Amino acid sequence: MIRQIGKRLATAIPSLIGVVIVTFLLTRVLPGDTAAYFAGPAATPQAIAEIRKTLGLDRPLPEQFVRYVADLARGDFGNSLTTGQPVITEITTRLPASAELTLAGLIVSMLVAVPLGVLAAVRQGSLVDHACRIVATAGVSLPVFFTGLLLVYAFYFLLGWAPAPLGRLDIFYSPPPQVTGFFLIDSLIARDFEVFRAALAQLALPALTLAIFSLAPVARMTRASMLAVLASDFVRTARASGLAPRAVIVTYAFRNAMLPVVTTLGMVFSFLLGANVLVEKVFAWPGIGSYAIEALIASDYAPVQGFVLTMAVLYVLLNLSIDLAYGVIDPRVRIEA
Amino acid sequence: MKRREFLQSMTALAAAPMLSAPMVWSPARAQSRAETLLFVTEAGPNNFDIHGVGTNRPGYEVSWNCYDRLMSHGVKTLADGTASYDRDKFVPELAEEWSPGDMSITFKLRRNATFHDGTPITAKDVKWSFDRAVTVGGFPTFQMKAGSLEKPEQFVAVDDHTFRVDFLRKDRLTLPDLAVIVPAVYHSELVKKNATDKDPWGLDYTKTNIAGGGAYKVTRWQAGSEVVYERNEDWKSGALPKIRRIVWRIVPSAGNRRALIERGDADISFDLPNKDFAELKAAGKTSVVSTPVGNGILYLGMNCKNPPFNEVKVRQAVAYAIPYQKIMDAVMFGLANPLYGGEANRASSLAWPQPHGYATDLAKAKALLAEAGHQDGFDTTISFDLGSAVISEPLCVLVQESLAQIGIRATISKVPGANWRSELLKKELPMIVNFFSGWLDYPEYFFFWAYHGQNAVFNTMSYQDGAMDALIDGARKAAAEGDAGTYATDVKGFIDKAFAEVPRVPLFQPYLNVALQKNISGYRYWFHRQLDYRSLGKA
Amino acid sequence: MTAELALAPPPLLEVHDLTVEFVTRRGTVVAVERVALALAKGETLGIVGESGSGKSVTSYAVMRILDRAGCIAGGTITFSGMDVGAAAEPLMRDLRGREMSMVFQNPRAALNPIRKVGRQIEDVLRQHAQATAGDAAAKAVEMLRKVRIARPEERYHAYPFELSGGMCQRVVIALALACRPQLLIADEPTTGLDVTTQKAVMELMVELTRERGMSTILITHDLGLAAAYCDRVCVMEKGRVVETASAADIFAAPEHPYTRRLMRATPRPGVTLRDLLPADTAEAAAGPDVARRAGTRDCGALLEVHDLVKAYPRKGAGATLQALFGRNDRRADDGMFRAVDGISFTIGRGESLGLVGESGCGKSTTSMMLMRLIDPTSGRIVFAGEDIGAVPARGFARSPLRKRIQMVFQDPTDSLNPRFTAARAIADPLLRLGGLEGRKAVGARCEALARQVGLPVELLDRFPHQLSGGQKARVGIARAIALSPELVILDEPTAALDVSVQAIVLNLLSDLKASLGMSYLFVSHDLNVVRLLCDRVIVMRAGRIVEEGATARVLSAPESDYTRELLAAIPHPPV
Amino acid sequence: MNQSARIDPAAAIPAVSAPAAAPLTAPAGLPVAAAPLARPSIARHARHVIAENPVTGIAFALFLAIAACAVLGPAIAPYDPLASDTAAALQAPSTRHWFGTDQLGRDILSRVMAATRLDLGIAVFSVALVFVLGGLSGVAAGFFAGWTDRIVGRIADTIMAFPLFVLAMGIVAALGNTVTNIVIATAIINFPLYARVARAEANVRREAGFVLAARLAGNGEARILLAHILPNVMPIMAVQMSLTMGYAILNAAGLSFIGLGVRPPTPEWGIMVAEGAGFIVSGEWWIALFPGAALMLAVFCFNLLGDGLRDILDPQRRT
Repeated sequence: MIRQIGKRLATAIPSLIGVVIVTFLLTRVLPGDTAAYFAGPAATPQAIAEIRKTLGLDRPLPEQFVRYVADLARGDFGNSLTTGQPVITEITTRLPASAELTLAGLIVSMLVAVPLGVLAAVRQGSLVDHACRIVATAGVSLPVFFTGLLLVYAFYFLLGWAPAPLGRLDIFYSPPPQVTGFFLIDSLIARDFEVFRAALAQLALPALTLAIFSLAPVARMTRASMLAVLASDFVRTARASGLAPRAVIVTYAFRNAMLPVVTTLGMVFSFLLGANVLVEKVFAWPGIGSYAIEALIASDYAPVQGFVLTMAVLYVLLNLSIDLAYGVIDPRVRIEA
Repeated sequence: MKRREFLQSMTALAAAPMLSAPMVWSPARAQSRAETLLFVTEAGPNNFDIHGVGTNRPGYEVSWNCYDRLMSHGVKTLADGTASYDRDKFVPELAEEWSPGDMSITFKLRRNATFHDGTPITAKDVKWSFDRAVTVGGFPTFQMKAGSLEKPEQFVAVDDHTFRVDFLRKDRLTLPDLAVIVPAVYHSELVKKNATDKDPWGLDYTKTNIAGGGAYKVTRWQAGSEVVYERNEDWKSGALPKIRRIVWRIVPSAGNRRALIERGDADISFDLPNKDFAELKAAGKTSVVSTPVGNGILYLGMNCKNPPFNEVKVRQAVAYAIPYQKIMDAVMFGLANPLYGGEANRASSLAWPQPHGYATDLAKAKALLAEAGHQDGFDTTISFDLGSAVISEPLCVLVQESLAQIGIRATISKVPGANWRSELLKKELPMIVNFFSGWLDYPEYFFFWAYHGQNAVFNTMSYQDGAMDALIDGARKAAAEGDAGTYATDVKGFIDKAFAEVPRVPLFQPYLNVALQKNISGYRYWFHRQLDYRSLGKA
Repeated sequence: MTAELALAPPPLLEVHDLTVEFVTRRGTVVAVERVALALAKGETLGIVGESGSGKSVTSYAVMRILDRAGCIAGGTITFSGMDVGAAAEPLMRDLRGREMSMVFQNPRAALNPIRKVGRQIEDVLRQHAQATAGDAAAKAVEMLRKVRIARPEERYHAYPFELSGGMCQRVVIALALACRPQLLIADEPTTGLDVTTQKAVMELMVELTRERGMSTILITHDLGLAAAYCDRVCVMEKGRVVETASAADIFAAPEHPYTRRLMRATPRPGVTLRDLLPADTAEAAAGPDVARRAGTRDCGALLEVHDLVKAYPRKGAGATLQALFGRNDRRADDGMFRAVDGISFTIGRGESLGLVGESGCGKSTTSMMLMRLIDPTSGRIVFAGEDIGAVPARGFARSPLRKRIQMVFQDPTDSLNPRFTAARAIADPLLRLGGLEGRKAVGARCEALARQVGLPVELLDRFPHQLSGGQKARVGIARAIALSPELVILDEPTAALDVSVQAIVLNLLSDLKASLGMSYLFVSHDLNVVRLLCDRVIVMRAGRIVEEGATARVLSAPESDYTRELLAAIPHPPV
Repeated sequence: MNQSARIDPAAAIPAVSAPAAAPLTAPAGLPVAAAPLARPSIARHARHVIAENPVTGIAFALFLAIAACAVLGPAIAPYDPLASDTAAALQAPSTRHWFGTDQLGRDILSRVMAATRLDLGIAVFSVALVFVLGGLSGVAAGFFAGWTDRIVGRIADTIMAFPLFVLAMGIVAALGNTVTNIVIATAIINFPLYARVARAEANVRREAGFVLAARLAGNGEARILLAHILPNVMPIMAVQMSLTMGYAILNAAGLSFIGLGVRPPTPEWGIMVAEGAGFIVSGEWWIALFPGAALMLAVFCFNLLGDGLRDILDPQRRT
């Protein structure tokens, strides 16, 4: 097993290096002149030049890159000029918010899309099949920010079921003591069920928005792989030996069908991370996505680089865990690796 | 969970998070709700220190409420009954009293005033703070220079509780400049303790920490999402504010901000788009205060350095081609003072801003264009700051459409925040839509920044004209010496010249719109266009 | 035409007037029409027919596991007195596995790949309440021992991909017999297996069903198998039962013309190629039976192979290769698995050499090396005097020798590009190496080739999926001889074809060799087919040649006991 | 999906070849009693699948409508999409303005129709670009394996590791928000998806029989890739293309929402939804609803078309 992890990480190293280089170039190509931006409205040209020197932007690109990589090695992601905080603290405070939102979205999406896919496959060609397909496709057909705004308008503004879209927690609850950074888990650890319920209520709408947006890929993949497995020989053997339909569908067909679905989770996760950036803007969620957008628009390099690198590491870790999960479900992979 | 039930349970589980029970207030929560004020805006502070590098306008608000100044402005009620700061009346804050001399002014400090950590405030702190303001460079130093406060030698700490400012020259703006945000009083010992040789003035420390003695303290800050203040219980520089705890939440989506104020979850919604204000005002569920922005103008600037806008006739043609009324209706929703369509294209009074004589007249515009030799028109671009897109974008679309009718083919370019400042510095953009307001509400102060040949960054059109400079400098000198006669002729002179040569076409004096719940009282409009918490009350 | 049964005890299973229809793209299709058959207790009935004859569909109908598109349109199926055709699904579910069960063709695919084999047997046992949670495991191990799987306790925890084909089939049989059903239906149980494994599995099945007095239905396309293991045989053609009789009668005196043609077309010892063809065409065939001409025109060896070796690294590829082809322990030095372990032989001009061996013996690897599609690890290949082994496989496409060695592939469907019409497929070599200018010349050559291989010219612009197995095989052959090569390697060319079509294609190949003077290397696992076509034969086992010599001599008096074992394992109808 | 060699009962069509007398060497070929299998052209088969599966039928009709609207859009729009009329600003849908008017009084119906051409253009061009970039490199990686495979794999991973949307934003912010840059950004984002699918399909067919036969016929590796492998991979890629066309438009809409979208005043669904979003709470729901509905219909149609295409082009189904 360790060897498998080692091998998997080895393949991830080049892509991480690729990410570091591309982010560095991307941020350097951004048109905005950070020095001018931070010199303030009334700055004179020489004040700007002076700021550019302090930021070290005047030195040649390769030198800047070497300094950047050296900083990275020391875990110093540099300081965000917009918020003045060191980027590493910004990321550590904001990452749990985004992670909690994306994971909640993913879980809700899985809990809805997988049964939809299974149902569509088991009753292929029937009305249920078409209905599942239409519902899943409709979800992905709207831009995520629009779905978000519609949900806020309906559930908060008109019906009042959902709480105000004011971020992770209502202003009258103090966040639970920091353990994992996930409010839901921390509040459970602290046995503060009122905060748990408040945090869950705040999380409901944004997570639902993300889930609706990612229904289609998961449902379509589940349906396709379920159809393939149901047509396979061993399902026919199971039927021929008189196993109950639920055993055939769940124990035999479903577990095999989940294999390809698990592999696409990596794709869906990075798909959600992209969409999450917009959802954070709509729901004023103090996540890492909206932080990166502001930094990108303000041409503030450090947070953008920090954000992208964290996402890359997160993506590699997620792929690793998916491979391990795959190994658990499918013995063939475990033996051969 | 038996595998058999696996399938049904999945669909049940999916429904759980959606039915979030509506919140029930526990008694403890309800009581603290009454003492807490929640307000929402589009953007948050990036720095708590007014002297900081690149501090944005929300940052000014934190400094204004958490630091003290020697003196502040009194209150006056405007025609529509709303309260505003009084430009001409000064009230004591840290200084109990002051006596202006011929070339100096001496302040008597409160004896019992302390910083947040309890150390008493002395003249030494004031001296250090003023020295910091004039040497740290960038915007604060410029602002001090505008009131002829330029050298540390001018500031003398006579004794622990007396502080004297010596004038370099007589300047009417000196006194008001002492009441703006920049000359705040810092806890010099605390800042020096956290300063480093690379950062002698401790700018890094004060960026995220309050080293002052103002009415409020910051207890929690998450950049880009939330700031929480607590009242400074032993604040002596004025009446103790009524509200104990203030929560400032950043909600980027205007739609959500509107929903929050309408459903009563937010006490104040600051700076909502005009349309929402117009409708909230009509609905009457919340109280809405709209105050014209003192000394502030939304204008269309043209680059006077490069052709074709270096020719006056071309600029005048543009002035006649702008669809003013269409913009007032569809973009400003009536929430602005029109600065166009005056009887004559000349100054009618000393007040600024005031309307110019141009109005929408496409025929005259076409004729002027032909006279300038551009009968078949030309191509150009209109640029604006992405941050102000809510107003600037529709405005540019209307201007583009009407300019097209006289042959000027303009493309619209949205410039993101960071690039906008660097573009303004380069002064290359042919045509821009922008907004500028001076803190000190005097015409010569506005013209000194926007029209003077020194070509400051605010002179976005890089308009340089010797005669204009003479008039502006003359007016400033006359104001300083109190010579009302020359002052009036010079002010009228430079206003007429600005209208005639129209390097920038003033469009509107926009309003600062604030929506408050009915039970919120004590809102006052301030020159810095930010919220002053100290006067607020919650029934 | 149902045979009347003597007054025997009521049959266990009686199918009367059964019609099964399928809803497909082009309207409903009748797969099985008015089939009637009966099966007494303890009897073994063989159902024989070519692909598409509806033999599998009948068994599916009996078990009521037709897929969504199929339905029983008419007739009745009674099983020990119960009308199974109309039974409710829950009742049928109880019957399946407990009263009647089934064994399928592709053993490895018939088992759940990610579930231990022991657990899969337990599932059936517990479903039919034959075991409780406690003793299920023990009963499963007991079943594994019954089907003679070594170390059953250990193999209980194995996964299907860890077992050989034969062993997987034993597990499927254990699965089927776990609840001691009365009826076992075996649908082509041994088709994918080696001859020796096939013998072992069939004997196991017969022994277990006899021991428990079960009745069995064996569905196969192999007449020899049916003859060897069934009491009665019924022959099906295009969805109808054409003849039912006892095994002995049906082979001794087949009544229905189709049965007769089927018998004739099955390759068996002591018969010539011409004999395989249906009676009326045999006489019309002009010219002597060239294949049998004794001796070869020995004017020098066309191809010489010296000490050819092909080795794969053991880890990874090696391991899976071994797992796939059963546990033969290969003398592995330096961690390399030697698929071909030093073989030498020659092929004379105009000679037809047979290469025989069970799967995994290295015969396909050898043919790939001779074709220069893969590079040998060591050893020399000399073709018409030139050492072609030295030319790397990648660059061989450009060598002038390319067009002189061609190949006919085993699976015609896989070897034709699905998006090329038959004409385009045949023309591909002509366009590249044929040196023909202009579309018309190529078109004319294609039509000539089509006629030569007996492919109707109007089928030339059809896509592969619109052609039958036989027609696709002909396109493959036409493509191979397009450049009139001197050596053609035939890799089991008729393995995927029905017996009757196989007879025609084999005759076609033999005539082409005679008329074009080519030499063949005929690779096959079917000794009967090799006997008909090859002058000399080589028997390979585990990468080495165990026997070589003239076909007649080797197949009648084999020297190595492995060849003897092979010959003995081949079931063939009573001569 | 293991291709079980056994005859699948569903496809048990009576085999065509009936062994008949075959005069061996005589030129007359084997008279095969072939059922009159008219060449089932792709169109007839496609019609059949559509008839059988109504959802795909609807999707097809929808696609034709959108394409027509893209071509005729500006011509048949009732008003000039750019003409503002502040007097008639923010009017609810009425007989004069079916979809109502926006903040500047422009007719939303005309803008939605005019926007079809731009949005369809963005979708088609970005998908075509990514097909060429991702598809070809993926097929090459799958077929040649070895170094090509590793390089393409790493590039795909690097792009995958990027949070997709931030990558698009970065590209558009860096190169300016022209339509071409939006197309390029969308193409780059979808590169890994295409590369992965193409690589898998090519890899499966790398050692197929017809590839070996092509080598025997003297085809070089490159020719085999282009003439043999690519045509077989095309149908699967076509399905992928229709699925990602939907995402291309959504991406453009997302960029508009944060201000990096197409230049004003050109009508584009994404921008119109982004602008309209601000007006929902204040009651002018139609400004965002109609462009949103158009966007939804288009993406909806592309996705369903993708599934439909899969049925039409899936070799198994074409019996």
